[in-house]
Amino acid sequence: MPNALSHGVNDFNVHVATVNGSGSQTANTTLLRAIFQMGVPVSGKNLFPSNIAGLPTWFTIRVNEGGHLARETRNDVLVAMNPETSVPDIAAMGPGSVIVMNQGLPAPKAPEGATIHTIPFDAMAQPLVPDAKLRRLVVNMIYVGVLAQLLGIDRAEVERALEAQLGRKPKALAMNRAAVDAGFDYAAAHLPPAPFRVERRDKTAGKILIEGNQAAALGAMFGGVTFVSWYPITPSSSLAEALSGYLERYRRDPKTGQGTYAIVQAEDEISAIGMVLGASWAGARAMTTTSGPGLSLMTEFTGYAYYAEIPAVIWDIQRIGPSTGLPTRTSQADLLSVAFLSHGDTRQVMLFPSSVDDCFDYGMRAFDLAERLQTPVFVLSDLDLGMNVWMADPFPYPDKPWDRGKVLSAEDLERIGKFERYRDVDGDGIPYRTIPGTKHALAAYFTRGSGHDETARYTESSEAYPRVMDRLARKWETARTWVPKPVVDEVPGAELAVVAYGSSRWAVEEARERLLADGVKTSSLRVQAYPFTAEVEAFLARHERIYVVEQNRDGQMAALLRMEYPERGARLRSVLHYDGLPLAASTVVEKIRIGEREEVGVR
Amino acid sequence: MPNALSHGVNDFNVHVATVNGSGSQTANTTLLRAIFQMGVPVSGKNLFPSNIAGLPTWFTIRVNEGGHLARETRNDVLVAMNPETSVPDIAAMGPGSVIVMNQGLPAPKAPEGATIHTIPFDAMAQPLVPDAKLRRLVVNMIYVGVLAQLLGIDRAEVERALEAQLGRKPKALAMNRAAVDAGFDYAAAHLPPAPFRVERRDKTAGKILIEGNQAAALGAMFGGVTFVSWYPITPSSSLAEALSGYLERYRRDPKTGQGTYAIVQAEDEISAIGMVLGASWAGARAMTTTSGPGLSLMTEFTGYAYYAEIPAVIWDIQRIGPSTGLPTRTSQADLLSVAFLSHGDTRQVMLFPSSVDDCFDYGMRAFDLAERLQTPVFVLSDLDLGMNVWMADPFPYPDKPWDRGKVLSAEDLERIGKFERYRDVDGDGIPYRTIPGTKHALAAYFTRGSGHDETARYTESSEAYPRVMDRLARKWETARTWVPKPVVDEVPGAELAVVAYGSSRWAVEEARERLLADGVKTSSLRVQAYPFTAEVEAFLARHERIYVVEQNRDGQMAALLRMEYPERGARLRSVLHYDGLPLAASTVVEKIRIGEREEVGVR
Amino acid sequence: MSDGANVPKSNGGGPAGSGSAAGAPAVPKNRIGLTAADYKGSKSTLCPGCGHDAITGSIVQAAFELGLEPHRVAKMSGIGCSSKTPAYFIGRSHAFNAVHGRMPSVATGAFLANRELTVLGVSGDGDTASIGLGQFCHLVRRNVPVAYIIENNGVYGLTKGQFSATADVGSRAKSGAVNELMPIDLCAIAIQLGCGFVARSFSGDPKQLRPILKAALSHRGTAVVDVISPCVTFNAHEGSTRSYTAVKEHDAPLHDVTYVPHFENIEVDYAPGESREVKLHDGSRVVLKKLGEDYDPYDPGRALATLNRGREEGKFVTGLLYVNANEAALDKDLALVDAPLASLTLEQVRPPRAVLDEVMAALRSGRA
Amino acid sequence: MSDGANVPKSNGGGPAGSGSAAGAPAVPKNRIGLTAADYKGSKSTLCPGCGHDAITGSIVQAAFELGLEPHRVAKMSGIGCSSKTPAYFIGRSHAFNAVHGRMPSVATGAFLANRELTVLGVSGDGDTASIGLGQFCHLVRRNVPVAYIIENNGVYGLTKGQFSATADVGSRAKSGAVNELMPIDLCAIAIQLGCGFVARSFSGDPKQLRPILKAALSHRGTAVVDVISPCVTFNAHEGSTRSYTAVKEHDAPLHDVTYVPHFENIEVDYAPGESREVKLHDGSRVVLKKLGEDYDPYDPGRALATLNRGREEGKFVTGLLYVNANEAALDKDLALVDAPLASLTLEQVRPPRAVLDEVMAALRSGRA
Ligand SMILES: Cc1ncc(C[n+]2csc(CCOP(=O)(O)OP(=O)(O)O)c2C)c(N)n1
Ligand SMILES: Cc1ncc(C[n+]2csc(CCOP(=O)(O)OP(=O)(O)O)c2C)c(N)n1
Ligand code: SF4
Ligand code: SF4
Ligand SMILES: [Mg+2]
Ligand SMILES: [Mg+2]
Repeated sequence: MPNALSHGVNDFNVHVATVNGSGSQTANTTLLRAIFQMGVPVSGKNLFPSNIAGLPTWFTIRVNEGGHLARETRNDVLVAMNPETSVPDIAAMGPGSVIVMNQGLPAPKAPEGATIHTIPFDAMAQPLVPDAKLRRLVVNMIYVGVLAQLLGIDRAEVERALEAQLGRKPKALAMNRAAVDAGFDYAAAHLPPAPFRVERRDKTAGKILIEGNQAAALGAMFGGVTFVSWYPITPSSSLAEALSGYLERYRRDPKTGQGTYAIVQAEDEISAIGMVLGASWAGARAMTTTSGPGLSLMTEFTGYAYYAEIPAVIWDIQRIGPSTGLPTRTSQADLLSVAFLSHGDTRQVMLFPSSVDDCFDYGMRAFDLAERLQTPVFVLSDLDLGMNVWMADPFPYPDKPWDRGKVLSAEDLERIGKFERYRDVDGDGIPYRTIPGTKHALAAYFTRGSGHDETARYTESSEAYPRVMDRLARKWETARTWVPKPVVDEVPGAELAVVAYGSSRWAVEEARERLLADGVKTSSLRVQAYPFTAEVEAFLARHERIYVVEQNRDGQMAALLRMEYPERGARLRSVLHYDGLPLAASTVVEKIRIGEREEVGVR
Repeated sequence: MPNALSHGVNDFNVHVATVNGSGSQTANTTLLRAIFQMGVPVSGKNLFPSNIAGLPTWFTIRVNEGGHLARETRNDVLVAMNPETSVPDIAAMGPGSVIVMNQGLPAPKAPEGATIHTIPFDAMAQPLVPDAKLRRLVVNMIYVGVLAQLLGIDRAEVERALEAQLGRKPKALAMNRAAVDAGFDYAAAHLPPAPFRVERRDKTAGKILIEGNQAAALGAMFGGVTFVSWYPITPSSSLAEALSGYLERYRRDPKTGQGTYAIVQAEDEISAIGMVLGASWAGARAMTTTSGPGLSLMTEFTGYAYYAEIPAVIWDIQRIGPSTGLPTRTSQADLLSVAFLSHGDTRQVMLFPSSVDDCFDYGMRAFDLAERLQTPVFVLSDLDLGMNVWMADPFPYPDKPWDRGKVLSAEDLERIGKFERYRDVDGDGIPYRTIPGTKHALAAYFTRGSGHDETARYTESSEAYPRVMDRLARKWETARTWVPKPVVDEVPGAELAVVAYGSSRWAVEEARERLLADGVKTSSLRVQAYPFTAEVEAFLARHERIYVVEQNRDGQMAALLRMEYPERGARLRSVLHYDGLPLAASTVVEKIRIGEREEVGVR
Repeated sequence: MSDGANVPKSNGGGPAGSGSAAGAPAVPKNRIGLTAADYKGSKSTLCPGCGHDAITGSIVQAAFELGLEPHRVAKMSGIGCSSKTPAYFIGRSHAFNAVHGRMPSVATGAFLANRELTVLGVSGDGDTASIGLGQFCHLVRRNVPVAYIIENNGVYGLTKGQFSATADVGSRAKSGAVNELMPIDLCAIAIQLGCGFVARSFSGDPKQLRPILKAALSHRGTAVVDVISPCVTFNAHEGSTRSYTAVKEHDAPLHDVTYVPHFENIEVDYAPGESREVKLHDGSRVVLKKLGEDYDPYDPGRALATLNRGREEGKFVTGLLYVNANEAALDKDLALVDAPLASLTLEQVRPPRAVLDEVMAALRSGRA
Repeated sequence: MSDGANVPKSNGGGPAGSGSAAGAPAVPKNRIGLTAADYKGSKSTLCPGCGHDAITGSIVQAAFELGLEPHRVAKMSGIGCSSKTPAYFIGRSHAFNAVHGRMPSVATGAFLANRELTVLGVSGDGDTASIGLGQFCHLVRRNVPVAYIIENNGVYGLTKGQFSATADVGSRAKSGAVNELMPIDLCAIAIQLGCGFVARSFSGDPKQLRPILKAALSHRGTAVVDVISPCVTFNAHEGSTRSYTAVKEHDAPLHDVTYVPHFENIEVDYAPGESREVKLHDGSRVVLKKLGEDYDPYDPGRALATLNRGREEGKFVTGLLYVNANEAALDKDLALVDAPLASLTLEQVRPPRAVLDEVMAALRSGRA
């Protein structure tokens, strides 16, 4: 389905096909940033393999003045640098497209109506860099110059973007600058301008470009994290590594060399979550970050934490599962697993960030929630949100202090004269806790996953156990009122409603615009948390035909909604996408259209 | 609520309160077996602590001519031997009850209308056993004699039951026989017969008494298990240990000393399931058995098995969770966790045995299913079913050979000339596999959890992955037609329907009788497997008000039904029991009555 | 106070000394004014005669004599009969009974959150050598300051007597099964991993166990104390190598151990060449009096050889096997602030607005 | 065939020997008539120059020279760049790429299901020493016949260069971080756990690695081969202790290793006192030629001391560190039938009706 909105100026897609490990990252970032600096909204999707070097990789830059940042499947411009994929890559281009191809690559018959520019990148690089190894890296910078010239990207902005990245390595900078220039000059001399153009706007002024994992790391730092334990796994490692970098820089006293945090690379994810629980229990603000396989390994401990009521923040940067899966493919398929993580009657709190802003915000808020609720809080991001670069307004400095929940100090204990760890004093299901080291005779208690009564004493009583379970259910109801509410867009006269969450947000917003342009009005609900708040039910009650859009096979959010709201279950239809690539608006539009057609058939 | 059916003859409950580790097991078994030998149906519920010795423990013997074997909460006869619990134990007895109490125990005021017999057990034991340590054990045997005399249990049957247990230890037998006799004689001389009597019937002829775990072990042996790996955990250890005993006896050549099986006690549950997968992949019939915490640890591997399509049988003897939980309390709370075990779009097959017959049957059938479906099959038993003793007809010798599913031999490969591990040749979503060691050039393939295409080759293709996922969904639909169908009892004119599964069956059957006696007709559905078969949906469609009875807090079966059948979700009401003790009919009746009262209010 | 005597003595000079006035005998108090009873916990629910209860007694006494502040002690354990025991000692301390085999990670987190805590870990041989072996090794490798006590009975007590990975070759289970696999020697593994304090003792020898526990609690780093602790219910029958009598018989102590705390000025008089002295981080000392061969606890190769020879000879070599107080503990490696992380205020952990501005500027310009 | 030469020689006497007629040079075949190419797998997707690819090459050559039957080989691995390599060798064998760190359990199950399989395990240092340490130790303890190859680069290659638990103290990561923790020496741990075959080698020394691999594959029990294998992408910068040059420089071989298979009658001629010979289960032999000090591979204490001294001196001690072919392997311990369990028929594994009757009778009477 051709993209109706793609019209050439500030609205097109550039698809770059290279070899993994060939240094195309810098080239693509330079392009992206140069466009951004021209005031035009832009996003990048890195479609990379699970491999260190040698396999095919793609990077898609979407230029969209309208601010649509979701993936767009139709590519207008292709840069073909990888001999292994050039044939299918080129064949997939449509009429009107522009193809920049490295000379000597295998190529199919040119697609109808497409323009192919065959460029002697290697020959051009030869005089610039004598060293063959280095040359491979610099070749990519030449296509930056070529594209910039073709697409009308300002040479000064390209320079600036390059300098920002390589400014501290003058030699590399000079070499790369020469390559960019060679590209510019070649294109100016030999190629006609493309029908796709970047024109200056002012839609990015003051904005930032950031990956979700980086935003989450910043949020955690400003949220006052003091303990992190993690185990490397794609696509969550970059969160831990960004956090480590920020903490090293901003939370370590340059004079004493001492830090106000501990970060430990554990030996595996069982250990990572174990450390987090120990640290949190002992008073730290503690978190971990992982992805599917690691999440599975945390099952027993997080069930323990639910029952022993220990705060913990767990970021799950979802990737394709199950098991080792496809670590570089995005997914939203861990909801059901997390909701009931661990045997027994366990319910876990989930947050669904949909933007880098949310990542920053939840980076802080998840701690408050976990500590107030004394339970694990899972933040379900995904590879698309976490590892791709997104445009956003600068993050606001937190305007509230932290909230560490119901912790009793020695003074409190002295005043109250009584402490029962698991008593529901306030009727909200949430008891009070003390921290080891609290100097008071009443402070100590015994933490265990096994049966306990209100005073934290061991019991197998058939009365005490259901009391504990009922209080935990009460706490769950409290959580329902504390978690972020959904974002509702109620459109008068809308026949359809769309429910989405997480990174699907962007494709859905764009799809709704397209549907509206076709005369189909839709209301929408963006779920931000589980348990669902009252607003979710109210929305479902108001709408008859509801499409739940998600990036998994099993319709996991729809399943949770059906479980929770049996009266509304029959109103839900699933729009599912699970090929591992980020969701595009066209997929949403298409599947809703199919659904509507079937609907008509049914009626 | 008094039990309307309890009328004294062959219908009453004996509750024995002793100290854990004091050897009361033999005493209680003797009583139970003596009654059984008199032709009267009987069941025993062991309510024991998580402790090796010293803590209070109870054993309830239900005598029920009508064949109701579920737990009965109202006790008619109490044997109070534990000074730590005698006060509450006695206080809980109702009018008309008979209490046998050890002299010197603390006791409350006698409950109204109850008869208390204070018996000098210790003094009686003194002349029988000079050794003080041994005496503690023998004291319990005296109450056997006392009770037998009080309740009209035949002395010869008690003798026979005792001899069956201790026949191979003549000294112990003689001592215990003397104790029983002392009890008999004392009661005959000093106590009036109780209003509760055992009278000979012929309702147990040919029947057996067996624990569910033992039955499962037998099933596994006759199912041809060749590999077992497990890690000790209550209440599943007795399954592995029974299996080990049977295999040692019946599957090891007494001449060569060689066995046709391997059983390995692993270092933890991750390793246990890992070994099972390795063995199954290499051609063994492989199983493990565990409970909640172990199940949680198997999360990652079982997700892997779903995706790599490796058969495995996993018995989950459910106990109270989460985490370390209450290992000696029963539960049905692992359904949601197992259904979605492991991150990503994973769906696991579950069987729900409701009787020792099912345990035997599924002990075999689970292998066939797992191997035919090439996926893990979880058998969800529980502590009540697995570790309590149940009456049953003798198990029938299997009348069918095993079915090892789609395995290609070297000859098959030669004939077909082609092998693609993950190709859906038959349209049922189930591919063919080969076993390592198969001597054919086409046999080898590469097993991985990561992305693969039909030929088992690594791929990250966004087309191959959804193909795999869709085929797995197709396999799920096939599973739906292969798993055991539900047992339906459709009662003409019934206004209500009751859904149950697993060990809840017995309390539900009894509750339905009681309701019927009150004029309330009910239809019923016993779910035997997940995924649900077509019969489940049909049943839900036929009924307007459906009570789902289960032993958990969160209504887990109801949740699965709502997810699967959104159109019927609103018809389901939950009857929940989660105090860790086996479900009783009175609880079911009471909660359905409350539900019905509310229903009337609503209407 | 020294460990020569069995009766605890107070720090001296306090109101209630061992030499208090005649008449009502005053209850002895330690240097922070607590009595031994203050270090008790709730009543044990283990089998009468269980070795673990004897260890509990030694822990109570050691903690009392050291004058540990209960609120600064964190009791960590896994799952098993052994792991239940923290309920039975130092009732005024916080405790964390974790999941099976994963106590080391929890202890690591707890210590890093509050480096002022004295972390006392209690585990079993199943909990540590079977399911927990990986976490145990990594705790040792990180040198997390934890006094890690293994109550080693060669079986899984709580699940009724299956073999653990420390069961001796040829040992017979109550069920009749014979163990064919070589036992894992946790002390040897710890030494090989560079652990700075490794000892083995016997629950039935409080005179040796108590000073070792005190020394372990004074060592700033992982201190592994493997205590052979008979399971009277499941590993005390014929064929058991770990019954009380079997252990008593094969116990081969390397030396007599005396602990001298930093807060007492006691001379332990042994003839030169008769003893060795080991200095601990807090200034306390351990005096090892020769028994038979001279044993150098600073030599890891010697320690390994001694253990392996002991195993071959069917002996339980007990004593302070290896010590090395020179390795930095994990909190030093991580360069933590002095104050416990748990005590930091929001101001200390939320960077100022300027930092956010700086980061935002970089993200705007793309400059790292 | 002996390993003196680099070029593989055929079993001799076959149709295509190394001494085949002049003209078109025949491709050498091994004793089962396969060529080296038959032992290859698909094209590697690792970084050019990765040490793991060199090990793959040695595995191919070793399997070829041993004349392994591909259908009897099971290739097991965990997760990591190293664990991907089974795709790159012996393409005609079944392979199982398990979850991270848990290959040992899968290998154990696979072997017990079919004791006729030659189980070849490939893992990384992260996969084995970090997440997998517990399973690794228990595999060794059970003496499961697996040739367990660790492709050890001190980092997590696949996740982009974080330290693993075998990283050397003071080693600098590409990110700049410095490792403070002591490396886990998997060979030393294996020896301490009683492993009957422990060797260390270097991916860059195929002359040493190949005979060691062949010997490991001939040992009936767990054979641990720790191969230092440089990660050219994440551990070959300044500050790396595991770059090709760094390892080359610090490689300290104990001896020259020659493997003599049971199916060849080759005399290796060394002057007496110059070499030692090790006999393996299948009748093949390893000849160790002295280099410098005489080294006794039967002495575990010596092996541990040598390894620990090497570490202190910053050396990689390579060679056959320890061997002991006397321990029974797991299948013997379990007394399995001779035929693979996987091959048993229903008749062999379903007891007859009489057995069920007997059991039912006992359950009826309550008689055990
Ligand atoms: C994950 C998990 N698996 C199994 C169990 C069951 N379990 C409880 S204690 C125990 C073994 C304890 O042995 P050990 O550590 O030696 O302690 P002991 O009872 O001998 O003191 C096991 C297997 C559990 N609680 N959790
Ligand atoms: C449970 C789990 N955690 C984390 C990962 C991510 N992961 C993949 S490979 C790897 C480390 C591999 O390191 P190593 O074994 O040394 O192999 P190398 O790549 O260095 O050869 C990690 C952490 C995973 N796949 N599964
Ligand atoms: S079972 Fe053994 S370890 Fe457990 S309490 Fe009893 S004696 Fe102690
Ligand atoms: S990242 Fe390192 S280990 Fe992985 S393939 Fe590249 S060089 Fe080899
Ligand atoms: Mg033990
Ligand atoms: Mg590595």
